[in-house]
Amino acid sequence: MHIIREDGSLDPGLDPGLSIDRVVSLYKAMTRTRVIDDRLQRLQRQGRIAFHVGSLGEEAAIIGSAAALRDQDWIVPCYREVGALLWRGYPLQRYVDHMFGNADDPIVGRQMPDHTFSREHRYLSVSAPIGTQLPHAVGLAWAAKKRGLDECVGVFFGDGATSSNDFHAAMNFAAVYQTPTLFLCRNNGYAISLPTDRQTASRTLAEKAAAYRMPALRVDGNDVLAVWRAVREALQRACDGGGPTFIELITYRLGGHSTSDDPRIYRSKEEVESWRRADPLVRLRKHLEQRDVWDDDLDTDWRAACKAEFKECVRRAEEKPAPDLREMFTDVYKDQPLHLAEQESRCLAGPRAAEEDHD
Amino acid sequence: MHIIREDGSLDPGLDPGLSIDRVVSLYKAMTRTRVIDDRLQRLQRQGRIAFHVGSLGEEAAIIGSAAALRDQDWIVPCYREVGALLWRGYPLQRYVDHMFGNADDPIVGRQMPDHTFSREHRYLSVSAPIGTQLPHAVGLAWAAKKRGLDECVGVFFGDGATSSNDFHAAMNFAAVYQTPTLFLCRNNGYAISLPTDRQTASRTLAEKAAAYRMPALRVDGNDVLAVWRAVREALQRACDGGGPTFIELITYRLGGHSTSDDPRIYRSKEEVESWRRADPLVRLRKHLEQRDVWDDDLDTDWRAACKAEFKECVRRAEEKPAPDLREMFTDVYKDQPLHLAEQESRCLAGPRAAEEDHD
Amino acid sequence: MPEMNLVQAINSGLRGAMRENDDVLVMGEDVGRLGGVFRVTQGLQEEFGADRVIDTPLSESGIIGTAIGMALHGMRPVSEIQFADFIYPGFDQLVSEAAKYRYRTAGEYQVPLVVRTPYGGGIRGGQYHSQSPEALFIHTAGLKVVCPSNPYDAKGLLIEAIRDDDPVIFFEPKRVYRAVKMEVPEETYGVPLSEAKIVRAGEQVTCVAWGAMLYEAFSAAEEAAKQGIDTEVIDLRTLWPLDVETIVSSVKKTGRLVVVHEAPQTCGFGGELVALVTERAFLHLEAPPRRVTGWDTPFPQTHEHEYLPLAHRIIPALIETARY
Amino acid sequence: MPEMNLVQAINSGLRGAMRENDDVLVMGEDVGRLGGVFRVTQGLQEEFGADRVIDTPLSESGIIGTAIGMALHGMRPVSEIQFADFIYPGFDQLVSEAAKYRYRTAGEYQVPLVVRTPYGGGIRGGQYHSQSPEALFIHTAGLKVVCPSNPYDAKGLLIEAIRDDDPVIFFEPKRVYRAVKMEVPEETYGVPLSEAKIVRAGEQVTCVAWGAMLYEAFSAAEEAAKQGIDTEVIDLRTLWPLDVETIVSSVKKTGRLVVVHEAPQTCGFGGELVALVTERAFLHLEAPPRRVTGWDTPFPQTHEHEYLPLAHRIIPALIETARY
Ligand SMILES: Cc1ncc(C[n+]2csc(CCOP(=O)(O)OP(=O)(O)O)c2C)c(N)n1
Ligand SMILES: Cc1ncc(C[n+]2csc(CCOP(=O)(O)OP(=O)(O)O)c2C)c(N)n1
Ligand SMILES: [Mg+2]
Ligand SMILES: [Mg+2]
Repeated sequence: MHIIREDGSLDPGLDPGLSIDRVVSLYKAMTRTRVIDDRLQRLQRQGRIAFHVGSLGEEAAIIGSAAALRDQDWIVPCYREVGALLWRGYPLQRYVDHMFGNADDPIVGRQMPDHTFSREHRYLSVSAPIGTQLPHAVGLAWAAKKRGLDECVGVFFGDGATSSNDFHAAMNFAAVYQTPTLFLCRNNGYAISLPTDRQTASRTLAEKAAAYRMPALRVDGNDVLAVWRAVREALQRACDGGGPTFIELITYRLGGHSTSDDPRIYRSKEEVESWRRADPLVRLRKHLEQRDVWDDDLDTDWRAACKAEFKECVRRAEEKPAPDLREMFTDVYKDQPLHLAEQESRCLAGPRAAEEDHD
Repeated sequence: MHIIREDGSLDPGLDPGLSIDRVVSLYKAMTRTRVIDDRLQRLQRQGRIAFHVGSLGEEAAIIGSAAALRDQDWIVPCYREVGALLWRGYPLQRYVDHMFGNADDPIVGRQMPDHTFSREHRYLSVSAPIGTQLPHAVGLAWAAKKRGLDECVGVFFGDGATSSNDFHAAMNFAAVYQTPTLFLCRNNGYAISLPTDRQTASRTLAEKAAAYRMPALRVDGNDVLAVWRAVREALQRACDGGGPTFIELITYRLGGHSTSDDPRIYRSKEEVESWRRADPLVRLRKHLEQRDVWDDDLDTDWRAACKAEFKECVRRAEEKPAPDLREMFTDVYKDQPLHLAEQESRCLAGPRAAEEDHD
Repeated sequence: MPEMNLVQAINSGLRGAMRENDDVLVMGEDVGRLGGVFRVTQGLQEEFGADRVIDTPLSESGIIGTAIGMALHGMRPVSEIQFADFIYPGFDQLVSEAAKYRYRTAGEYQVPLVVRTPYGGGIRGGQYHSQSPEALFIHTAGLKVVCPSNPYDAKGLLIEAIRDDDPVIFFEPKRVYRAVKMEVPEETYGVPLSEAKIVRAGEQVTCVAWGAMLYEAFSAAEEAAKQGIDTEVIDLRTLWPLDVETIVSSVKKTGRLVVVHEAPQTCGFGGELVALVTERAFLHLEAPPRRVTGWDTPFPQTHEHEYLPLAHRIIPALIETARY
Repeated sequence: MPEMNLVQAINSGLRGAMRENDDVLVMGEDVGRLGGVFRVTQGLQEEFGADRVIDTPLSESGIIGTAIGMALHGMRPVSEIQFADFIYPGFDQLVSEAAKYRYRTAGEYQVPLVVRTPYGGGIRGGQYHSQSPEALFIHTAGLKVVCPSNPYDAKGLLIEAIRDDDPVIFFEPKRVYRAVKMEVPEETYGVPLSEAKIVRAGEQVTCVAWGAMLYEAFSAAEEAAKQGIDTEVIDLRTLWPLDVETIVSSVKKTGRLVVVHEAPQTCGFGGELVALVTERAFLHLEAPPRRVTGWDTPFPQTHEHEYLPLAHRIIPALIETARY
């Protein structure tokens, strides 16, 4: 499904009819995510943060999905979806503090960068093992259904995750119990170095839903309106008791897998170039320009504002101290048991490591 | 797919044209399996063996599949397929010794009854965890392919196993690497107490193959010729480099899940009765009688012979001693490491348990 | 007060917890219609309906993984794994997710999940129906591990585990299921986690056990008493977080320790207990701590009574340790 | 002889084993085209083709489970798990199948499988890129567990593991991957499994370590020497089956033991080592054995250098133990 055509005009038969303000806000959020991505990549190269996993090229799939969900719906992230969290109003400063693992990092330095969460924003927690979040999304939706609440759950994952154990379990349980879960599969072409067509023999990922008798949609994941429409349609069905939907968002990871990756080893410049031409930001901007609500000046100003905001956050983040060492010993259990209290005092009383910095 | 009609005649368009001797031998193997099953059930009730998991009603699915495979092909069992092993000529005495866990038990009392294996018969090993054998079947076939050998692999599993992690992994790998693996899914209606239609939302199990772009067949698993034909067709494709096939064998578990189960709690008499009328033995016998190669006398004699053979095996098995205690400490590794040698001597030197019998 | 065996007491505990709190539900393979392969959940589906006593597909990662999702929403699922031997397909969810969720969200989210599972030997179950994998979970920071030995404790500990805000693995000694009966209150009550119980006071040697082996430890102690050895027997009840104080004070008194468990010896919980006691009561130790455990092999079938650390193997350990 | 770091030495070991035996193959996520996320398998696909250096789908149960099938056929697969933290989806295959196949077929079938996986902290990987789960596999009868500390041993042990007819879990200290260089022969050679190595002779205290922590133990020993404490440092190399003799004789000499590991303390391999030594050398012990380990929390990120049992924590343990 495409809605925004090559030339920036909309397919009138499919246009979901979002207000122009809303469409502009989508563009702004996508651009902001991209600016932040770019800045974080630089910070990592400069050795100021340890790691970053970005969403370059996948902004429409992520922000479009988030925008189609309602406030009461839950987002269960994979690890590239901080854009969705920011869309929900998560403070940028908090995110940047997290990226630096400082004392104001909500996770107090316990995780790698880009492992966000926020109960306030109904956003579960990023973890690294692939696929494990999928059954959680089913359980969350199942709980909402059992409790009679009007809440649905959108869960993000990649093409690679479709091979995981937990994908199979989650799809099966969601279909058997008809939970209001939207399976938002970012098919970005690769699982690190493995192209999707070697991840599975199936021609599309959407085909996989048939095994569970779950409805599936395939949409151009670089077309934010198509994404919005597909997710909204699935959401409507889920709210109406129609159960889960699998949505394949066809997109492309324009950058490396993460700052640790060098994608030149496993894919060609030409391939990347051809996808660069399908950049979701360029596409949407063309549309906005056609509708005369956006232009170069606005764009330059907006990007500059995003950069300035980000820079200020970084400045503050870098001034903050590291998390208290004590934080290493809390939250293992709700109440700290004796053995951890003992270990905490032993650690605090003992000698300190020579260096806290790494190479 | 059905081949043997209600009245015992064959659908001429589908008849695989097996020689009548071959068809009689199928019937005899199926009947023998059933007699053994029945006897083992009694022995368990009498407390003479600890446990039995039978194949009542599933004999056509099991023997038909085994018969369609060639000698060089591997069988990877679930746990109800001892009929397939016996079909390959596994000595009955050895099986009965195993059921008694005596000194001649090939597994020397290390496993529950019905956990058979035989390298000589290219039959892997039964283990209890559901689904774990499926990736083995893929790896085995993959190895044969890599080594340029003309060997295929048939792997048995139940409807319940389609929900397991390893099913997903095995189907995916088999399809991606086009291994010569036949997925022989005995859909016997239940996973212990859970009916197949609550195991998954999909209408058929064969549908699941589409997720992996694997060809699938659905066949009447109580029609031994239909089973034979489907498996042979898939085998042919696998040998020709056409990769794996999923075969749903639609059958019914006429007995309990195992001797530990009471199926009356979760299913109706009527349901069982209706399936009893589709008994694969009755169906095949009708056909044989129609072709004038079988009659009541032959049947009585054959069953009596099977019983007598079995009884004699039991007599011998019960005379044999328990396995040597030393066997508990070997085969953990190829060579016994120091710690196990020490534990063995400690065990042998120490006091004996008061009772070896259980209640 | 009614008499109950372990199965009935756990059933009563589940029933009570479900009556008390609508957020409690039970899920697993065959737990509903059939009432569980050991009949522990018998009658629950009749009382609470198929929505709260849920027959699931055959997928331990689904049973545990979706239960984690429900727990994140605030419900209190009790997942049953049919045999502890079959917990491994759900292991990733327990170790990577349930155990770490609170830590990795600095307490914003929690996983009040209970995973009940029958463990251990004694029913001639061979390799795959006899295992005691408690050490794997004790090694995993963030999980609590409980293992009752008797009906009263089982009910109270289960209720407490369900009320607890952390994930708890609840091991049920299947060998004891129908073997022991005692008075158990009809109403709900808690037995606090992390409190061991001295079930036999003694002066000369401390014997630590749990679950099914508690009975073997106890009868070995009685037997040793006939030979003049006075054993203190401790039922751990909760394996982790541990009531280390009760054990250490006992060993400070007796100077001697014997630990009993069914799991293979190597890297089992016995090694940890020996290490803890040696670290904390070194100068009190008058004999080397001893472990009487399953051998370092897969669990066998025919000879399971020679595999299990039954009284016949505990008695000499107690005597030798006491006379060291 | 060329100088190699750990990555190069393992690469050279794989290359040699593959040249020697057509049945050896390598499989895992990103091992082929990319040459592995740590580049350990770099260049192998070029030399041996995509059929022997196999990029797999994202499924650890598939990577391990299908490799078991190949091994049952007689091949010698080397499966890579990208990080030890991600081995859990394949845990069931290792524990229920690879470990038990020989036992449950009385030796008719065997599983000559090697599972290589980078483990441990030191790269700021936080909870999911830093774990050291060796204890889980040591507890599982039927598995061998190897953990080299240096390039020479790594190559020789890997070749030996591939030649071995039992399943071996091969833990690679990722913190050491590029940190240490030494002379390593080009040709293939074996370093026997289950032989520990005394890397520093000493008289007053025995310090046992492996993998990345060996260096910390060693530098702590050097530091302690400046304060007059003479430490014997043992590199286990193979964790299980254990060379218990080397450890016990050392402790019989020194009377003192300090064990170092990255994994959380509770039910870690350290507890087992303390228990073994206490059981076997009780009367020689002049101080309580000590464990210097990761804390009983998930692995943190910012403070990983306070989590790891680095030299600064080992030194006082050596000194206090020696002076006890
Ligand atoms: C269970 C597990 N195995 C391996 C990894 C290492 N790993 C991290 S990301 C990744 C690829 C994921 O690909 P995909 O699901 O397509 O998501 P994408 O990164 O493309 O968004 C792999 C193999 C992991 N995190 N978890
Ligand atoms: C991983 C795992 N979970 C649970 C069990 C307990 N169990 C044994 S058989 C069985 C049902 C299997 O059903 P199916 O696959 O349909 O095979 P069938 O018995 O019907 O032939 C269950 C749940 C098990 N053996 N392994
Ligand atoms: Mg991807
Ligand atoms: Mg079935």
